[in-house]
Amino acid sequence: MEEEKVEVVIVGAGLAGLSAAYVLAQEGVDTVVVERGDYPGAKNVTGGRIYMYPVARYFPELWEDAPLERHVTRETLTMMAENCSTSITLDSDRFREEPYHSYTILRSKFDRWFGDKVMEAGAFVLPKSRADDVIMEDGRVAGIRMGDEDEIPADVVIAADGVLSLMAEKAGLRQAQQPKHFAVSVKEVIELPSKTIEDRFSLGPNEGTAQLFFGDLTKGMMGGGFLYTNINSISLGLVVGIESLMERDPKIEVHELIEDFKARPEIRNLIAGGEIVEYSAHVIPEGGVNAMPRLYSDGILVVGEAAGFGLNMLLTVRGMEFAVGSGVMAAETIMKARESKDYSAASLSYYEELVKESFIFKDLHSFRNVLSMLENPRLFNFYPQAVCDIFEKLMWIDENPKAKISSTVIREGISKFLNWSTIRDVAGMLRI
Amino acid sequence: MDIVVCMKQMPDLQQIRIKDRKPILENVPLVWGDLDKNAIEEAALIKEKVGEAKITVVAKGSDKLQQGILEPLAMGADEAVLLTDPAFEGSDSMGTAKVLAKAIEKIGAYDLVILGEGSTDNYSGLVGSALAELLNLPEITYVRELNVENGKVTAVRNMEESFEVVEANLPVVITVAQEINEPRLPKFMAIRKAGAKPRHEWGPADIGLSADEVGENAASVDMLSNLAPEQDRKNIILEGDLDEKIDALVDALIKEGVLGR
Amino acid sequence: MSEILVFCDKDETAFELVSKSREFAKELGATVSAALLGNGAAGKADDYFSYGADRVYVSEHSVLSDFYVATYADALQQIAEGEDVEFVLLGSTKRGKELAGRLAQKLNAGAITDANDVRVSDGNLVADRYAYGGNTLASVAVNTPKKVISVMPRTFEAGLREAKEGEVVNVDLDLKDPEVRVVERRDKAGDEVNLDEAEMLLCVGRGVQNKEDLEMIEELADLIGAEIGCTKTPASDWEWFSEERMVGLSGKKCKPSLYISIGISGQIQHTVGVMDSKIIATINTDENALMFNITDYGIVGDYAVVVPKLVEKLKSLG
Amino acid sequence: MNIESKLGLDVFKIDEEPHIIINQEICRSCEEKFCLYVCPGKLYSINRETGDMDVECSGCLECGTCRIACVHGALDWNYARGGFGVQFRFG
Repeated sequence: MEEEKVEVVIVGAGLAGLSAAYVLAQEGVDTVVVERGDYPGAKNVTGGRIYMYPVARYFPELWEDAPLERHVTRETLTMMAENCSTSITLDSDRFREEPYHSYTILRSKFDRWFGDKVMEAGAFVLPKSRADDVIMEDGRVAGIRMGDEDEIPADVVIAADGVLSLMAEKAGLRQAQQPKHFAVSVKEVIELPSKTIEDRFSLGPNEGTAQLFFGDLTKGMMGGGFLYTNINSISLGLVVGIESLMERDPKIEVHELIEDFKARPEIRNLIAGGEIVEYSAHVIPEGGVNAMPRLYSDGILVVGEAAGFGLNMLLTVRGMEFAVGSGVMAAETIMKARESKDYSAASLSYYEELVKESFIFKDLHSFRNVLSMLENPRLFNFYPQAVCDIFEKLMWIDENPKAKISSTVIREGISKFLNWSTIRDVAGMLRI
Repeated sequence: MDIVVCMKQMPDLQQIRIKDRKPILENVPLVWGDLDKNAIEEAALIKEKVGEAKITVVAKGSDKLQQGILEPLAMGADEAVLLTDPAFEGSDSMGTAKVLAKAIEKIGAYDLVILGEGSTDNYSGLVGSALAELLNLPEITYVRELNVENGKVTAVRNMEESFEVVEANLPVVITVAQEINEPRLPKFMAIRKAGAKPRHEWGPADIGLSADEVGENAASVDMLSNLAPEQDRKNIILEGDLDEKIDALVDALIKEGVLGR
Repeated sequence: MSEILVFCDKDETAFELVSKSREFAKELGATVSAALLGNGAAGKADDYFSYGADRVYVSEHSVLSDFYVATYADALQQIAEGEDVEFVLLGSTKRGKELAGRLAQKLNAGAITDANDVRVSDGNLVADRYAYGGNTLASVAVNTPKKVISVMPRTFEAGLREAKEGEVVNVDLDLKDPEVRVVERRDKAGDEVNLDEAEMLLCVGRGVQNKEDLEMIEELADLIGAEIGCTKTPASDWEWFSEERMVGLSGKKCKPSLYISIGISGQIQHTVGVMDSKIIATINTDENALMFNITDYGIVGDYAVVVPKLVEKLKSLG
Repeated sequence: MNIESKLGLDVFKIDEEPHIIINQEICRSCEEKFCLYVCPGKLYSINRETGDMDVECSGCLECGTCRIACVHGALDWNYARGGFGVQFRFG
């Protein structure tokens, strides 16, 4: 019975799923988004910042009144050694020009709003519903099952169910995940009055700051920390590679890392007086192109983090732009396939073409070697300490005569940075 | 048979945060009370049993009701009347009863009016009785078993000291207790089809009331303050392994003078 | 002179309200009266006077022998309208709550139920009641000429009795036959228990999943001399207990020195009945259970492991 | 702030049915027991009475770290059922 079926069922109301649904609904495609949370965003977590340039072109009308937090006008990178840290800050007028470069974001707020927009556009968002399996018919995906008693037959399924993508797994598109391709992030949202945030970080109204940290805070493990200012809260957290966490000796419990991080004087004073209002965790795909599942098969497409679209470029961490982009590309693929009502793998392969030609694949490909570089423990202990030591020597004044700056730098630089392992590291970095 | 079910959207209580003792209601999702779902479930069960019946839901809530109403429609209601006009906001229980009564009178046909014995948020338990009085109908409250046959209802009421078996002729107002049934989870296709069922949005004028006869303007109860209770509990979670926790608990209770006297 | 009219289907609650109303009456310059309805009503007049009523309205009309809410509302309306009654204080029992809605409608009055506290302010009575599922405590006041407030049993204490004279008004009520007929009353699996007086109280909730586990809980209760109470589910749904043992909004209100909750999530429907405990201890596997928010000493853990250990420890202490 | 109190800040809709099931046999054969410290909610613990691995599903943040770290495949892991589990207010 034809009416007992929908055209497209999307699993997961995150940025990827909602972007696909929004485009499809606007084109009049009968679309359902299945979301296991009480509302879109209920299960969604991000570090906290979305870059606008890659995504603004997709639905410009939408971004205008989107509930984003602050536009980022200052970028800081902090290298943390054991008892000191060195920061580099970029404060540029370019960040103050519209259209703004990036915004901090709280996903529960944003995705709920986006879900409403998707409903207004004509798609149906079904919350509180967990997709448990795909319906297989003659070897092709023909919809999804929810529990033992309910199902949604569909022409095509979009797996937008996040980093673990149980849907892609059920459809046979991906293998069991390997720890080395993933990192775990823990995050706290800490409320502070808007005015306090602006004073403390020296920001104008609506201006925000983004700060990334690496070094001692991950205790030698691959990873880093982040701090984003929202309108009246701070998103503070850290990320560690799951494999490094597993291999570390002596063992450390991941939730303790954030407590130590917060106790650092660099952080302590920034969040003083704030009230923690949420604690969350999220797994981040870091395998890049090397860990990507198959992106399509008969009757199914995989988008966003489900497809492994996440990128840690050390200075910038990205995922949401890829989610929006891949969602739109999946929708475009379906629009094309719909003309001939052909949702076979051959027809849906157009999606992979779109992805490969887009910023998503290009960025993932260009930065494919970051992961191996990030596995280098020197990055998290030796270098931050070395840089701090040099700076400290430069800045420190006592009763002894001060050496000339140039000689300090040269002497320290040679002794710390000129050896085989550091040369190998530099060579590695140049490959990025 | 014509059945009217009254429902109310309320904030998801678990989502309410307290800041400086004030409840933060902004952005708190709206949900149906559990007892409201028992009410619609009971109506659906009666309809399944008697065959010929029409279920109309009268629901009060925000503009999000257009979405939320799909659930009761998918559970078995045939038609919905939505009271979403902002003028209805801020009404007290007696005001809610007045608006519901007017809406039900406008619907016209009602053999059974079913609602929860209280709302899960405020649990005032006033609306059912006040509504029965306004409609000049008999009422049976706290119902845990309901049987409708030949223009008569038999119900088992859950009272403090006993279960009271009562009977009355239709039409009658029923308020249900949570143990009366287990509300069904509507299937997707039922929810999808629910979108096609008739929905009417009525404002105050549609039910013969002026804007100042409803909502906060007409409330007969004034809220003087509404703050999180100041509580002076110690909130000590005992740490350590089990033996240590047990020792600490017993020690603490002895020190408090509540144990081993 | 305004008048405070008290009625409750349970006399002990009515006595609490009459006693407290004496205080209100002093501040408001009001008198206190009570309605005594149904079989044997006339014989109770002296009791009501002794707790402080100035006047009682008595009717033993035949249709009042069974409590039907509309009939009782009708009776109280006739009493409340005939005089200067400004406040009607009801007990927030199940019957009291349904009565509040119907009576308030008849009197064109605003109504408040489940009041936890009532006090005089600016010539009016202000009541506290829980709102938003217990997240907040609202102070509310009725603004209509007549006001109906139902008060949770045991919110106030019945004061000392004093021999006192009062006025008995035998009212002649015009009442219809009830439209709802009581066919049968089935006793709940009853046992004699007086939870409201318990000094030590141990309550179980839906977290206690095996009925066999009640044995260890009973052992613990025996050791510390506690009564066992429960939340709604073990009583109404599982029928492990008579509802005499149910604590909370639709059950008992208790004020023990020590209250221990086992497997109780902490919904307001239950906790409202134990808020006044001196010390609250909680055993629950779920560290997020709301119960911990109102707990003095909490153990996060499985009761099935914790309770036997606790029993062992208490035994070792002798 | 300890981890229990931190989890207490989040909204959890508790399901009586656990969504993570541990195969105790496989688990016992695992020496490393990564789950004990990779879980951001610290929800795994060894039951002192039985020696079994316990997981407290009601505080699960549904991140999936344990699923990835349990390389021996002892976890039958799923998200919480629809309408249950953690519900982030900020995200």
